[in-house]
Amino acid sequence: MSESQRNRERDSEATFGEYGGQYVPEALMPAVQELEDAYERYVLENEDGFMDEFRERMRDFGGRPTPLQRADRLSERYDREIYLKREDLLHGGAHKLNNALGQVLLAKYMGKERIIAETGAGQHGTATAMAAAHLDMPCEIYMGRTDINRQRPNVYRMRMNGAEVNPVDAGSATLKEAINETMRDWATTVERTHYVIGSIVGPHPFPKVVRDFQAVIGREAREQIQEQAGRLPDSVVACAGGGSNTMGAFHEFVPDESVALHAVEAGGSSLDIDEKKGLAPNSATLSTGTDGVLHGAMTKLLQSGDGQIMESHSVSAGLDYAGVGPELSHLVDTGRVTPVSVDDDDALNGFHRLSRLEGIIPALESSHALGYLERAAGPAADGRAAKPRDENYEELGDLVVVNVSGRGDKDLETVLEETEKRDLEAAPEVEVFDS
Amino acid sequence: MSESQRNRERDSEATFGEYGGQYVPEALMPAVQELEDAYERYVLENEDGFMDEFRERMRDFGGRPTPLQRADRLSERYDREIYLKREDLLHGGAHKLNNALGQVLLAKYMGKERIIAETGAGQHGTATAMAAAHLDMPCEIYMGRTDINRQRPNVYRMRMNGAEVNPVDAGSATLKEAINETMRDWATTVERTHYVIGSIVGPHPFPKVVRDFQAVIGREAREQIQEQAGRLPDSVVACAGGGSNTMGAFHEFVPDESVALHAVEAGGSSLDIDEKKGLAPNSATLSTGTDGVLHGAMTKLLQSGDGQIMESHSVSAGLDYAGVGPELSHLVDTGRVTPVSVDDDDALNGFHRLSRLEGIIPALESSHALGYLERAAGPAADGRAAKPRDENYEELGDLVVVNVSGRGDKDLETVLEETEKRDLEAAPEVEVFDS
Amino acid sequence: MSGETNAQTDSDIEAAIRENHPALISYITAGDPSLEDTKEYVEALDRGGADLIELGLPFSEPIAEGPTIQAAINRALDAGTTPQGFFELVDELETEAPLLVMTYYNMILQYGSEPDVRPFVERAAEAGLSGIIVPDLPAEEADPLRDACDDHGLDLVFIVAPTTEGERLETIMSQVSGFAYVQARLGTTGARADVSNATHDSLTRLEEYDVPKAVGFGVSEGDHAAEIVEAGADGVIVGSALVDIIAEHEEGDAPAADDLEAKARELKRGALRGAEGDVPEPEQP
Amino acid sequence: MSGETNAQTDSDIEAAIRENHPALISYITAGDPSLEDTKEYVEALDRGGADLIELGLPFSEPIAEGPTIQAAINRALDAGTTPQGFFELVDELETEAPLLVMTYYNMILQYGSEPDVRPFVERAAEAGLSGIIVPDLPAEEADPLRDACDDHGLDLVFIVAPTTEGERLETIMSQVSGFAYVQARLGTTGARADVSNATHDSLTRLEEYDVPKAVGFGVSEGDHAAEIVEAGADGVIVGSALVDIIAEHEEGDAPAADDLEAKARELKRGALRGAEGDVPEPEQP
Ligand SMILES: Cc1ncc(COP(=O)(O)O)c(C=O)c1O
Ligand SMILES: Cc1ncc(COP(=O)(O)O)c(C=O)c1O
Repeated sequence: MSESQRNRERDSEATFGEYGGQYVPEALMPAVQELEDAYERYVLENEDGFMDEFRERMRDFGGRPTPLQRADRLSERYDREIYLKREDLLHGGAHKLNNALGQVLLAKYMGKERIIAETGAGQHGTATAMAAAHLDMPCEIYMGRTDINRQRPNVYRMRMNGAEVNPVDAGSATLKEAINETMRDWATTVERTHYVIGSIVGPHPFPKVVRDFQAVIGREAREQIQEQAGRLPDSVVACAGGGSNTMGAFHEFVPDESVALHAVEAGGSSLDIDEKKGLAPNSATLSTGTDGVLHGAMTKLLQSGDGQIMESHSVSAGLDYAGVGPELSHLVDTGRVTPVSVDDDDALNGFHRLSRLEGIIPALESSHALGYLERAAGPAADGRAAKPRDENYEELGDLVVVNVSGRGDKDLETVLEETEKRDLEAAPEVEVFDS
Repeated sequence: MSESQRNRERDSEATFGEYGGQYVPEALMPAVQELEDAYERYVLENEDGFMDEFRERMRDFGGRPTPLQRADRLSERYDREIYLKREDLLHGGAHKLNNALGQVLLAKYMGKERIIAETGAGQHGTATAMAAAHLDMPCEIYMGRTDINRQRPNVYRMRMNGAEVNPVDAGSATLKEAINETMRDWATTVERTHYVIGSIVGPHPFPKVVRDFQAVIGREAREQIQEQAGRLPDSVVACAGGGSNTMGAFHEFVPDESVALHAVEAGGSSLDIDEKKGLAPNSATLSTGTDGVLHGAMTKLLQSGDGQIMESHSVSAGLDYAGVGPELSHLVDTGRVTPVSVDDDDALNGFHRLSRLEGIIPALESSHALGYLERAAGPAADGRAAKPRDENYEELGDLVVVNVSGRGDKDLETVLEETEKRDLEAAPEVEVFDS
Repeated sequence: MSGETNAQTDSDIEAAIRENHPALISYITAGDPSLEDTKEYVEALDRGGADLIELGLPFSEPIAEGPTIQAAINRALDAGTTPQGFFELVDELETEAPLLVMTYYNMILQYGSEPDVRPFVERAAEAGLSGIIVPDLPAEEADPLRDACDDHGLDLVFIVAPTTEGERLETIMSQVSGFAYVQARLGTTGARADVSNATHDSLTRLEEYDVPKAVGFGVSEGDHAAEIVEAGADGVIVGSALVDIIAEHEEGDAPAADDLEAKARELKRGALRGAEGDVPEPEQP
Repeated sequence: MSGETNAQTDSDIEAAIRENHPALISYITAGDPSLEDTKEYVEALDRGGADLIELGLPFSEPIAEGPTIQAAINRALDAGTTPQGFFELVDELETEAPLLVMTYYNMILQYGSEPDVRPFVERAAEAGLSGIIVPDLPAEEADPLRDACDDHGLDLVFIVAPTTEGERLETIMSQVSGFAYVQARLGTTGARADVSNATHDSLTRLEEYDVPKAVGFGVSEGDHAAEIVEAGADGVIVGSALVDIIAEHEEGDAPAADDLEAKARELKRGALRGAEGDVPEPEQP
């Protein structure tokens, strides 16, 4: 059996341990199986040079490789070598394009005629709209009316790229209703439409498809760190919402057992859960969730005892999701990935710290990974006595790669509002914000 | 005489033909001469490995090299090979960082303790603030109060990076007053402060310093096009405000006489000038300006017969300047660079076309270069009969490199407003904008 | 085609379909707008001639539903409907028509102290339910649930979509019990004004299988029911059209039950007309 | 040190300074708020004892000015002040004190049909101006203008800044005519409340050169004038303090001229006190 055959067999499994699977309406099963077939042929076997074209377009259109940058001042602050994987420099401003371009190209190879996607804050929607424009595919994005009103600039970007943005008015008119509406569209038009899922979630093979398109992050970082620091890192740190930037950063390092993998979840305002109201004031699924089935896969979830999905919360819209990729659930259960979390305040401090110390304004999602550095390795005498050091800090080691999954231009307003409400140690003086 | 010596002699000249020079207040002359000295030592001679450090930081922090991307659908539309130099992917979203990082690093090598800069729309200010944060230099940015109110997000970005933004209330409270105020600061603190000028303007050696930091654009593009297309291009097209992205793109090609160099200026609403009101409804300095002295250099200017500087206009804030780099004035006079212009409508169409056909939302500045493609090479039967083809279109040739100097996220609101006022052939339907 | 009685081991559900052929299968969401109302509504449907009654146990992420049923589910959740309450309602119900529960897989998994399908199935059997339909559980993932259903004598109904063909159709039809839920068209649940070609195609594809076939997704009027039955279905499934009636009435509003009963009667009459070949000319779109 | 008459070829300006030592040199912007007002103001300054009068010809980008004079320039431009109007005003003026024009290089270049400094210089000479000061023209770029000035017998005044040292100081001092404009401190023009150390240092550095030295940038009161003259200056240059007075009055307001005259008197008296060593203790910052 050739290596590629072996990989293919392993990769064509629908589950990661007990997680994953294909819990979808019957009408979608053929589409999901068609995607499995396409995944195996084009992604795993590079049929018709699919992966070559993908890589070339990610280079010329997307801007790959992205740099791995030694962060001089963070390294000094944390008294260890900190390297930043700069996905914020990717076209569109986040790692999302790796996946969106891959899937739209795959849809094209599959002969699909139309692209749909859901979006919450708009990051995945803008990436998909860009990819669809680039590859000349009609594209419709479902987005809750509430989110549309909160995220105007991203709506405009999608429209500028020629995508239709379909407002969803049902319920709270946010991400969850947008997902339902996209599912409905897909269930209706499945024969000619590809649904571009935005993270390593959904039914098999989506979690693998998305992971493989995102794995370039870790593949590059692994080469770059060896070139720049002369060895493998002691740890890789990435934020985790659905988990696509996370597995993208981790995948290549999974076999390197000496490398600790820290998935930083959104601790929101608290890790406690209000069962009565069905509210989780966090999105720390890996840290606090229980097993269940959501959006096509068995995975860890924020859910009530009855099985109702909770409303999650995070200051960062892109992490605000009650589920998580099944592969991460599995890697956490097997101990390969360490789930940690930082709260909204820590994330905001992480945002300000990188902006001021390194001249990089990170996405609020990525700011969680940066906030975790402080929690795990920050100077002790920093007035932070109230919060204990993260217990996993020793695993960080002397050489750390942090994935900066996106840039924070989209988050400026949120950060201003949230910063004014708080007394943050790393924020510029508040007077700074009114002029 | 060694090559580096010869270069050094040529580069240490203060003029380009009759243009350039050092028309500055006496108090600044020593600083300008100190910069000359530093330019020669660090930039031209790579003393203390300055250029090595600059290049390394531009790679790891800035994201260089940026791709040269074949634009499939533009190539089809214009029936020739169109390649895009993707400066929009640079950290911060525009070519501006090349210069800002170079100058802040130079200031550091010179032992300066403080960075100041002026900004209009905020692009140069944000780039300078990022560079200063990255290199741990205190930074103050002068910005007209009117511009501050128009460009909030850029103000926030600068502040997030730890820069102070000093509002200027004098006069119309825009770029021109900000320049005056920055000059005043510099004239007061010149011994410990470096003034980071944002384009290839100002007294010698600024035009050369900025050009040399920007020249990486053309150096990369020249290599990339030969690798990808197997030969030198027939033309290089770049927008021109002050002209830093322009000379950045052109410099390396200047000795290649077969390569036409087209500088696309902002034609605004008209090329006609209102002498009475002192208004130029355009910023087409190279095309319509006359020789004079502004902001330290002899160059082409938009000025009244008396010598008063006109108020210029462009839909794109970054091109809205009444002067232009002296080197471009010289290269236009000698015939090496062809000045052309497109109007606000053409630029907006260029913006929409790239967004929809290629999935890249360009800066409004860069959109002028893209609008020029249409004017020079667009399909004839496009309802554009009213506007004649640009007369220089034949020079474009079969293989064209267009510099996409920045991304358009910053311009979304302007584009929406301006698009709604007009009937643009390339814009998405107007209903698209209200939801 | 089908419709002949199958002597062997007919389940309650199969028996109800075969005996009342062509059967009317009705769906409403439990707890919409309250469990007390649901009790009344179920009884009204029973009176109106529904031969099988599906009760939806609401789940917060109903990805297979159209807007009508999604809204019903939200009303039920807002009213505090829980699996416990649901089963207590079923405990109380005494209907002619056998009852099925329709819910999403996670609701089944989470019943009991850890993720496991058995506690739910046990409790369903105990409450007297005859079958289970799970819109997000394709045959490929159904082994644990089918085993548990078999052990407790419950039918596990599978959906056959217009896209279900070839090997997968075989597999599903070999696993289905009770009846095959024939999805009338691509898309989600929701009342529509016509009967799609996909329905005819699906029924043709299913001709050879000796399992009752009931057609759902979009059936809203007696005339649809007639047409579908004429095309070969053993039953029609009506949900959104009934939920629409509930949504139009205030909570506790007596006429809702009457209207439901009347609607069931209309639909049943339509189905019967279909069986007799008395079908109006379908409107062409 | 200086102040002894130099017999050779004293220009009007040099003569005015040496003869009226210590000299008061006043600046106002022509056309602020109108050319008619400027005429009155100039005459008032002349009466008040100004020994030299600089008239600003407004330019739209006055990079070397502080906010006060920048505002005056904007007022003058808004009033429609042109080089033509400016020269016509000068044609009319008959003052004791010689007049200089202070303007930016581009204004000089553009006068006439193409960029050339000569037409401006010719016209300035014809109007009776005695000298030119160009704040954005360092000695390195001044050859064409100096040649033209020499040809027409006009002085070209250079500024010596606190940062001007070594070779450059030599060059400037060898080219300067009329007087050396000693910039009292780093920064731009503008009235300030103290006299800087830089003034003392600059005057010390210039001791060896036999050219009149006048100190400007920030001089606003008689006491400053006294202190500066005591430190060795041959004259004081006052601009913003006078422009402030103009700005405080409405257009055509008679008291403005009176206030200017009074201010000139105060300053001149201060300068004279300085020459006699009668200087108040400077406040330490
Ligand atoms: C910049 C960025 N990082 C991270 C995320 C979280 O997604 P994931 O966990 O799939 O990487 C998002 C989602 O929008 C994002 O925009
Ligand atoms: C993206 C972009 N392109 C071009 C320009 C124009 O400047 P220059 O002509 O110096 O390249 C600007 C100025 O802000 C800019 O932001």
